[in-house]
Amino acid sequence: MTMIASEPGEHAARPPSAPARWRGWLLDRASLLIPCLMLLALLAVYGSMREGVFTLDELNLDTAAAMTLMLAATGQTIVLLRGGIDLSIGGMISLGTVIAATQFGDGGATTLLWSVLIVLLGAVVGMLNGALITVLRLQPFLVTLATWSILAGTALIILPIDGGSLPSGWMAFGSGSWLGLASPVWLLILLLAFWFWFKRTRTGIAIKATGSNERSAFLSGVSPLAINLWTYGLSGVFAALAALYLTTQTGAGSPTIGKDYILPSVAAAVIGGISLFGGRGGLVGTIIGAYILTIIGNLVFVLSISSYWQPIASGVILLIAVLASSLAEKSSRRNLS
Amino acid sequence: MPDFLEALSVAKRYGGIVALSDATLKARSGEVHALLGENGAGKSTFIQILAGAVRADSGSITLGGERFAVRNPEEAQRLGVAAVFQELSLIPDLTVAENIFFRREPLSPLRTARAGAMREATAELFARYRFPAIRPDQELRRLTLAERQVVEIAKALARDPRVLILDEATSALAPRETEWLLGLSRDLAAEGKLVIYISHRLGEVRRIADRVTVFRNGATVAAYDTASVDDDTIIADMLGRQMERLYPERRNTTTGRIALSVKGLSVENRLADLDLDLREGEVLGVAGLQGHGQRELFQALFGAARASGAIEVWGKPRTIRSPRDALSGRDGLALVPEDRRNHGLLLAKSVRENLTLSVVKRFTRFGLTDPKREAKLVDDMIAQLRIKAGSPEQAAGTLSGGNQQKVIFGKMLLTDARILLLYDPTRGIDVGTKGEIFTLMRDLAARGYAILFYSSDLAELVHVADRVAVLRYGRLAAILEGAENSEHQILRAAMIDTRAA
Amino acid sequence: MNLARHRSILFAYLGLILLLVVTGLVAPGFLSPTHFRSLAVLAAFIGIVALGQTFVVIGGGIDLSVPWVLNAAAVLMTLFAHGQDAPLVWIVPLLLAAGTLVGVVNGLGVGLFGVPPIIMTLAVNVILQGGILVYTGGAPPATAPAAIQFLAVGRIAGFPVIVLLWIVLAIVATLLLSKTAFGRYLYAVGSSATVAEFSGVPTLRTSVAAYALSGFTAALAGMLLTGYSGQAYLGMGDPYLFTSIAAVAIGGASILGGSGHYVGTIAGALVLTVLTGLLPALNLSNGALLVVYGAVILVTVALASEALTDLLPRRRARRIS
Amino acid sequence: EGKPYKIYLSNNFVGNDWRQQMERVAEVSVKKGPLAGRVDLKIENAEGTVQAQINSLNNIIRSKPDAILIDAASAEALNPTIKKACDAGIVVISFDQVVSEKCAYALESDWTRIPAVMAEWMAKQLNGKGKVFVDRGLAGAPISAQLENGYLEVLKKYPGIEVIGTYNGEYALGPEQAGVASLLAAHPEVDGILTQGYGSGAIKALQDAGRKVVPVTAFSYNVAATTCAQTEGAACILGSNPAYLSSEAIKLAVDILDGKPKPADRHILVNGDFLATNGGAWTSELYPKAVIQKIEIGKNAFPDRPPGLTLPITPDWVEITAEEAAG
Ligand SMILES: Nc1ncnc2c1ncn2[C@@H]1O[C@H](COP(=O)(O)OP(=O)(O)OP(=O)(O)O)[C@@H](O)[C@H]1O
Ligand SMILES: Nc1ncnc2c1ncn2[C@@H]1O[C@H](COP(=O)(O)OP(=O)(O)OP(=O)(O)O)[C@@H](O)[C@H]1O
Ligand SMILES: O[C@@H]1[C@@H](O)[C@H](O)OC[C@H]1O
Ligand SMILES: [Mg+2]
Ligand SMILES: [Mg+2]
Repeated sequence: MTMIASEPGEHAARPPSAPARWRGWLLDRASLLIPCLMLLALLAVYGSMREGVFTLDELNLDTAAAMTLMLAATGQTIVLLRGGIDLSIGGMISLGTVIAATQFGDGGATTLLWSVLIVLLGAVVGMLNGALITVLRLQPFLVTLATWSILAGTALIILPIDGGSLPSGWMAFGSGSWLGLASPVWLLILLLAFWFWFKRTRTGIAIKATGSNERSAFLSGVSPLAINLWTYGLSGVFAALAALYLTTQTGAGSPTIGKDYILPSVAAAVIGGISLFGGRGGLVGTIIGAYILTIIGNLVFVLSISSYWQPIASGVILLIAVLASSLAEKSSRRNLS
Repeated sequence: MPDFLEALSVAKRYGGIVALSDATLKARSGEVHALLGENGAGKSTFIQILAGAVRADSGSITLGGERFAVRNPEEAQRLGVAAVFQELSLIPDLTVAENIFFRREPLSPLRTARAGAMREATAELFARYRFPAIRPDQELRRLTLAERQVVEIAKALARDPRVLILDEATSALAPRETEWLLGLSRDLAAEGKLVIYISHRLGEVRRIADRVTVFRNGATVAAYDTASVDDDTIIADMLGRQMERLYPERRNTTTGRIALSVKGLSVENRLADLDLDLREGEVLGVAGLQGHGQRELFQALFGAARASGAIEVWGKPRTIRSPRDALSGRDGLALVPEDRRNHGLLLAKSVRENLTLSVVKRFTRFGLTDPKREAKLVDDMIAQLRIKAGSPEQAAGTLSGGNQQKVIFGKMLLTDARILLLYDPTRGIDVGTKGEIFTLMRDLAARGYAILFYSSDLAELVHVADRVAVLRYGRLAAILEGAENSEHQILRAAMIDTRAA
Repeated sequence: MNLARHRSILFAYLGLILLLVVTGLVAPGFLSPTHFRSLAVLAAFIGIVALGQTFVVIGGGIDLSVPWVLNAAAVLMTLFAHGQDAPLVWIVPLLLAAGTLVGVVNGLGVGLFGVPPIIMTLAVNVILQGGILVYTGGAPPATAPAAIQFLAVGRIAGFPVIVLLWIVLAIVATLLLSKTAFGRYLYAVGSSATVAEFSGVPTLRTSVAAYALSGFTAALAGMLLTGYSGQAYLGMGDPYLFTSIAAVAIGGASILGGSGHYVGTIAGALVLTVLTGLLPALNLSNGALLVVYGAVILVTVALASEALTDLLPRRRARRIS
Repeated sequence: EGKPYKIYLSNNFVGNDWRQQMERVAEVSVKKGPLAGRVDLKIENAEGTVQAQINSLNNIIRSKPDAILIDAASAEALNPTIKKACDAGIVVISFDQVVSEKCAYALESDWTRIPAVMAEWMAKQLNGKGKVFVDRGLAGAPISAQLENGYLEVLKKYPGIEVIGTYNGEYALGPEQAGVASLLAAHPEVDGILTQGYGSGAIKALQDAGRKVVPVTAFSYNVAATTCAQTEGAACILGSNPAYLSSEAIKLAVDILDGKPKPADRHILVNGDFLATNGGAWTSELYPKAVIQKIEIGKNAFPDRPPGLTLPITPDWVEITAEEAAG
């Protein structure tokens, strides 16, 4: 056996040089920085083609356009961080709009009451997903596929086609503004505030940790059931909030509208740097991803592309944007293997 | 003194596999208690039960006289049992400090984790126990295995446990860090804590353990005061047979032919301008303090890290850009990687699939795999390395740590490559098998293989390698041969810049 | 294939049998040979699309470009063939190759450039959709040639041709997965690309091959589907996106890769077909249909859950400290 | 008359034959005839979702066009956005899939008349007695519900007619064929099928199951007309939802922008002719004014034209050829 006097505190390896540390810092954040650069590049092109892109108005409009997706994607982000996926938000969003449009009536009190109930329903439904996934050890994909169908069906039972109505005060909130900022922008600020708080809470850390390495998280004392209840419960809550916001934009209950947000919510998160294998990324990336998806639509509009070419253009822009980030991400990994 | 921890007749089965049948362990506070046994004896299973990660089927456990029946790791931690798991319990995407305080983060009034406080507390903890320096704000995924091992220890200590369990905590550590941990364990015992220490390095055990308990096949077969028993007895208890010798006789089988020649090899700022020749029939040891370029050397040669410089293999220049380039046929290079869980094994796949993953073509006829031929390869390798698995279909991730390592070793042996890059190949392997692996290495060398061999245990280099290349700051500090090849000289070369001297 | 190691597959079939029993009780006519035959034909289309999807999912990816690869092949085939059989000799191989090529592009995007599979294949799907609209100017295509119609709805000795074709493909897929180096590599890549890379597995080639296969089967299914409907129409691929993935998942594969088998996917395709075939017989509202659909899927997969079977014997064994 | 009017057509979905023909027809009708040179038409396709169409409409509104024509993703959910357009002084006309917002015109086929006439025809074919399948269209789509209810409403008046099965045809061939095939397995004794789609899928399912062809209602796609004309023993009636609704919408927009008298009712119904195998020999009692043409190859069924072509092809104020409509 070997004998050496230990020399505590002295590390064997050379300390990394300053540029190397910088690079490490950048690489750690590459998955967020790159979508940011992508968004800036898109904005630069877009801004050169349309007047007033760099004004508050543009921010207000784009945020309003992206907010439902942002809310839906917030829940999805939390689930993806955990290493899962939630398809049921599609059903929950539909159901939420339908309940709102049939129950709100005209009174402020009933509106408030039912809003709270819808959010609670989202939580309960999400927690049910979480419980099924944990207790029966089922794949999130399958469980939420099934609950998506059940929720969407319930929405169709309540309201077979788009309809119902929302109080005018409720609608006014959706299109209102304060201090020059539209209410969706304020919502976004709240959302980010929530995120910066939540990701630092023990639960937030545990969700990310569980996605990063489930076994380690368990060995460290994380309860799999508790974590899944939180994760999917929050996803349900955000789906419900997305539904509520959506009604301020549509003024109606829409029993089939939710499915339109399932894939985009995942796409926004993935563009924003979240890995489907869990543990990496955050809401800021997702928000940027949602803006990117929205701006691509605006860009295709101002490019005045003939109608059949429009899907091609948005597909190509999306690929170019993501390709850049993927290549950078890949080379960063390669250097550190 | 009454026993603080008393575990009686603990049993645990996984389906048809009996991990523990009758495990008994009694230990006092203030002692370092070693738990020994060959690979798959049930040591890790036993401590996972203590740590609440696994539930026993039967048996009784008391701690401090109270019934100890924990249902999850959290309860165990609350009762003062903290474990350094063999598989590690760290989160790759959290920083070092976040890992150490995971689930016990200091909270602000808003109930958020206080990052600053965690960093400070980490620094304090590191200082108090004289930890090797690791930056608390680094993401864990950026750390080497040895560094992770150290963080795992810090995490356990941060809970200020009454019982600290170290499951092969030194297996990935270099000599200096190992020393530190041995000292630390003694200090903790002196503070009145119970340290349960699992290791396959008997030397370590002898130096720090007050008592030892030996498991074999899931049952306790012996318990001793360390002072009153010799190594041979312990080994015989572990293996159920006498062992002849650990290190094989060393015959020089080196030929004049150069198998692998490296010129000006550089990897980022980790490896600088390295020249090295590995000959046919030779076992060339690689040594150096933790982080001085050993792993980069192995990874670069295997095409797993970007490197510059020239490589010649069996006299021909080669560019190795990927492991696939490296593994090409008889002229190839095969690697036993450092990180077995992330680089070596498909944990969810069977022992069979893992063993043969690199050599599927060997039992493919007319495009179809031949299960009989495959079974033959697999069975032979399982027998040769004494891999303890319920069946070849057992998932590799459910093997004991040492047996996982054996599967990786076997997987490499099955390839045709005659240049073997062995990065700590005996990590976690029991003494009995270790001896067999050393014998095997020398036999392979005699058959014309060329072996590059890194070990975290210097004694292995001294006893098995023909020459030892010592790295310091990513450069070749010395090549030691013959009488020069001693632990003392290796350390000297590793720590003192010979060129400057 | 070792069934003991693929419990989830076994249970997918148990779920299928259960569903058939329920079907028999609810709508006795549904257990008639004619109905089985028409179900088998419908399942064959899902099964063929899901074949490639199975490979992609096992390899740790996902293929969302299936709908428009399918649709493009269908539209272009009818467009080129003008209802004639003769040109099929070059059209069919050409379009199969084109579908495969789309898969190769997907695979390279994912494997070489590291684009997340969801985004890569989603974008390719959108681009293909636009491409077909631009190319055809939206011209609605012509009818399917007779030979294709024979493949899709014809019978040999009372046995649907397409089901025979499906059986052949299933055998090939099973062999590929269970008995070839490619199959081994695919599971390895799906389990851990890093470990596969370290083991000398040709990871890029393997995942490209999986996507290529998916492009191939989607194109094949597209052409066959025109035979079923008698013509190609835009949007004909849309229903195959979620059904192909769901069939794979119900068949026991983890959506994160590394596990599963085509044998399971077959059960998944049958479960979905029997279920969609059965539901109209219940005379429920659209909403109630979806509720039942979801509930049945949940129950089917729950029955297959290891947790459920684990719970029973373990209880007895546990008498601890 | 100086600058051409800037008109946007916002289409929520391009993925079927009908919508494509609709877009082509729109483009043709501003290139020739009375509107030639008068309209700068831009078509914006939204990817099939309400959200995408809202975003697209917002972009359109920002570019201050004279009029917006909308084939809508939802009858309700676009209303607030449309209101915004109206408030900005833009003429808004929804067509085909129309919206309920009062400030916009709604130009569509008469979805009350169509199913009523077709169901009446079916009842007559069955002599008031028999078992039928009913297509429910697409879950959540307003027209589906209108058609389904329209069918059932009339069938109720015939106690001898029993609806023994419903399926979702989803306006696509595959689902129609699969749906009918499934139902046939359980109910081989069916006497008539009321589809909302192509009809040819239902006929194919009958043939595949070895059943005799029963009377079928469907919509006037070329494939439906030719199949009915060419299939031995087929009896069909085809309702029409003309793809040139887009042209009509453009014309209406131009008229309004020109300052011509506005329509009294914001809701404008377009009455297309029916096609029936026994056209000319049968008249509706419920809607005596409904024109029912006989299906005849070469006249209103074109085997050499694309199957997805919607009939009739052209409005009366501009000549659009089958060539142009088929692209
Ligand atoms: N950015 C990176 N740079 C270098 N190596 C990396 C990087 N990310 C991951 N790795 C390496 O890839 C392997 C897999 O990493 P990962 O963090 O996904 O594992 P894990 O999360 O512990 O495992 P699991 O996927 O089971 O949760 C590890 O060996 C890790 O060191
Ligand atoms: N989850 C599991 N499923 C099946 N078998 C298991 C599982 N976990 C452990 N085993 C088996 O239990 C036995 C004991 O394993 P354990 O890890 O406790 O051994 P060990 O003494 O720690 O060995 P080593 O020295 O190699 O680490 C082994 O045969 C192992 O294969
Ligand atoms: O808009 C509808 C179109 O999408 C459908 O397919 O055919 C009828 C039209 O009303
Ligand atoms: Mg991970
Ligand atoms: Mg162990």
